[in-house]
Amino acid sequence: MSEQWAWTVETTLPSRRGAHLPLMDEILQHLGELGWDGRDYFGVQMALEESLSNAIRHGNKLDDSKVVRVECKVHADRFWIRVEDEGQGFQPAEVADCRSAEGLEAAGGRGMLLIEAYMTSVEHNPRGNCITMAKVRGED
Amino acid sequence: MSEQWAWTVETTLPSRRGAHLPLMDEILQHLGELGWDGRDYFGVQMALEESLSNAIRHGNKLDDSKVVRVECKVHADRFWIRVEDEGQGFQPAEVADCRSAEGLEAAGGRGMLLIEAYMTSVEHNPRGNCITMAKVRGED
Amino acid sequence: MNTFRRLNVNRSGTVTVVTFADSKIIDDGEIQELGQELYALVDGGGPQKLLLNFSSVEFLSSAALGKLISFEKKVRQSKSELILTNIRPEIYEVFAITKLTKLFKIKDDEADALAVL
Amino acid sequence: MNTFRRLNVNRSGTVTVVTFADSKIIDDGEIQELGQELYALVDGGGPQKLLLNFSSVEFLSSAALGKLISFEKKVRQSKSELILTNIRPEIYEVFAITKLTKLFKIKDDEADALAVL
Ligand SMILES: Nc1ncnc2c1ncn2[C@@H]1O[C@H](COP(=O)(O)OP(=O)(O)O)[C@@H](O)[C@H]1O
Ligand SMILES: Nc1ncnc2c1ncn2[C@@H]1O[C@H](COP(=O)(O)OP(=O)(O)O)[C@@H](O)[C@H]1O
Repeated sequence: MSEQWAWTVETTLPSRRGAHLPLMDEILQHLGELGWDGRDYFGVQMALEESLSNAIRHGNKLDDSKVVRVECKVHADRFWIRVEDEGQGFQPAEVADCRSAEGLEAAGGRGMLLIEAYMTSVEHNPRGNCITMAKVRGED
Repeated sequence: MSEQWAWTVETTLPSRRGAHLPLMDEILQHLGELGWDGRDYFGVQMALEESLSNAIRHGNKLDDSKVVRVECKVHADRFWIRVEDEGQGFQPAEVADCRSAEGLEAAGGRGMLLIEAYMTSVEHNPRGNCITMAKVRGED
Repeated sequence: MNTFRRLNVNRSGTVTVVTFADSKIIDDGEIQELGQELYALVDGGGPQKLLLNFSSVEFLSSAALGKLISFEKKVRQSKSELILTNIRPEIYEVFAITKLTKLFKIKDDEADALAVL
Repeated sequence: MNTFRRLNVNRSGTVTVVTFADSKIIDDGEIQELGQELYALVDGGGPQKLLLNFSSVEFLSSAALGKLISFEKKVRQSKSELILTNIRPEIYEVFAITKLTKLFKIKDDEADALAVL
């Protein structure tokens, strides 16, 4: 058992709207107890919401026979999470930039941008169905 | 990430009275959601309380510089936990039997007995500072 | 009678009927308090008839059992009588596993207990 | 005006002042409802002056941003005016990262907004 983390969790979520909210609350509760607050806490909240809801909606397409696998580790100054869905994956580089003049009014496309803004590191596997994110407290 | 478990957690607890109660609630909440109830749920509740409070009180002797390390995995029909303290350990075989005529009025000594009664398997490491317990739902 | 936080205490004829305020008896501080309040029931006064109704108790730790055992000793010392009632099956099994069914007098419900107290 | 569940709606002179009922705008069902309630503010009626006060909002997801963007389009179609106010620093950064500070007119507080509406 690693001493590097204060609390780690592994679980699967059903592919239903909102199925990620209890886990999100659980993770945020632990971060709060470890002293995370302000922009750091907010940024993790955003990354959790966007990555988990993407996996449920875009990845597993709300298909009840598919699950989202989550592994998450928290510490007073570090956060790490891996979210894997059973979808076809996607190529992040090919997503249109919603900050462009045309993109500005598009209803979607902001989740990945927000994740990149708040996380210290963001990686996808080659298939694109698994995102791994980490944040060092106080860093983007 | 293993698919065998619905939810797993790893964490450390400070060696303070009652420090294990939030983790206990968290684990029991997940078991409840997975359908555990009645004697099975009660038995896990007992094993959690007795093993965690033993690690805090007897193992780490409420020493604030020591932590209790916990790894726990839950599933609809299986429960597994490892609790490790930083104390000297003990030899379970040498604990007096509280069920004997003399032991009946002793204020302590019932925790291990209850753990054995409710868990399907119970193991200690040779030093005796680490207990590993498992329960199959519906089995002792 | 003092105001208690862990116990509810009532009279039924000559018998003191006690129920528990908590459904889970597990917190160390609460168990200490519970012990003090139980002891206060027999301290000082003469022999008493005591009925402990467990109907509200869903869980209790071995530390709580320890307090009940110490209380039982005090009850005997004060020449009082004690009967436990309304114990749920899960809790009864805890008494059975630890052989405390031998130490305590246990009845199904208050009526059964009052009939012999 | 209908009774709203996700919004609180008040009048200040000719301006409709809207606050949010939820501190976290994240639940899908609530976001749908929020959208419908916002749309109802401009549907049917003529040009309006609208002020969205974000003081109670501590978190909002990108799905909620999507709804606000669709609402802004409806506002323009109905030739209404919209100003957002009292946005917390964390939420303002979300608007900045996504460049929505370019799409929405934003003022510090209601007084500043009312002065130009
Ligand atoms: N887990 C995923 N599986 C498949 N496609 C995804 C996944 N996550 C994101 N995407 C794709 O990337 C696009 C951009 O995602 P995002 O920036 O979160 O915005 P939005 O969810 O609002 O569309 C999505 O529209 C989708 O096509
Ligand atoms: N983690 C531990 N480290 C050291 N000693 C322990 C530990 N767990 C149990 N023991 C020893 O075993 C004894 C019996 O424990 P238990 O059956 O739980 O009853 P109690 O805690 O009421 O004494 C304890 O009194 C203690 O001496």
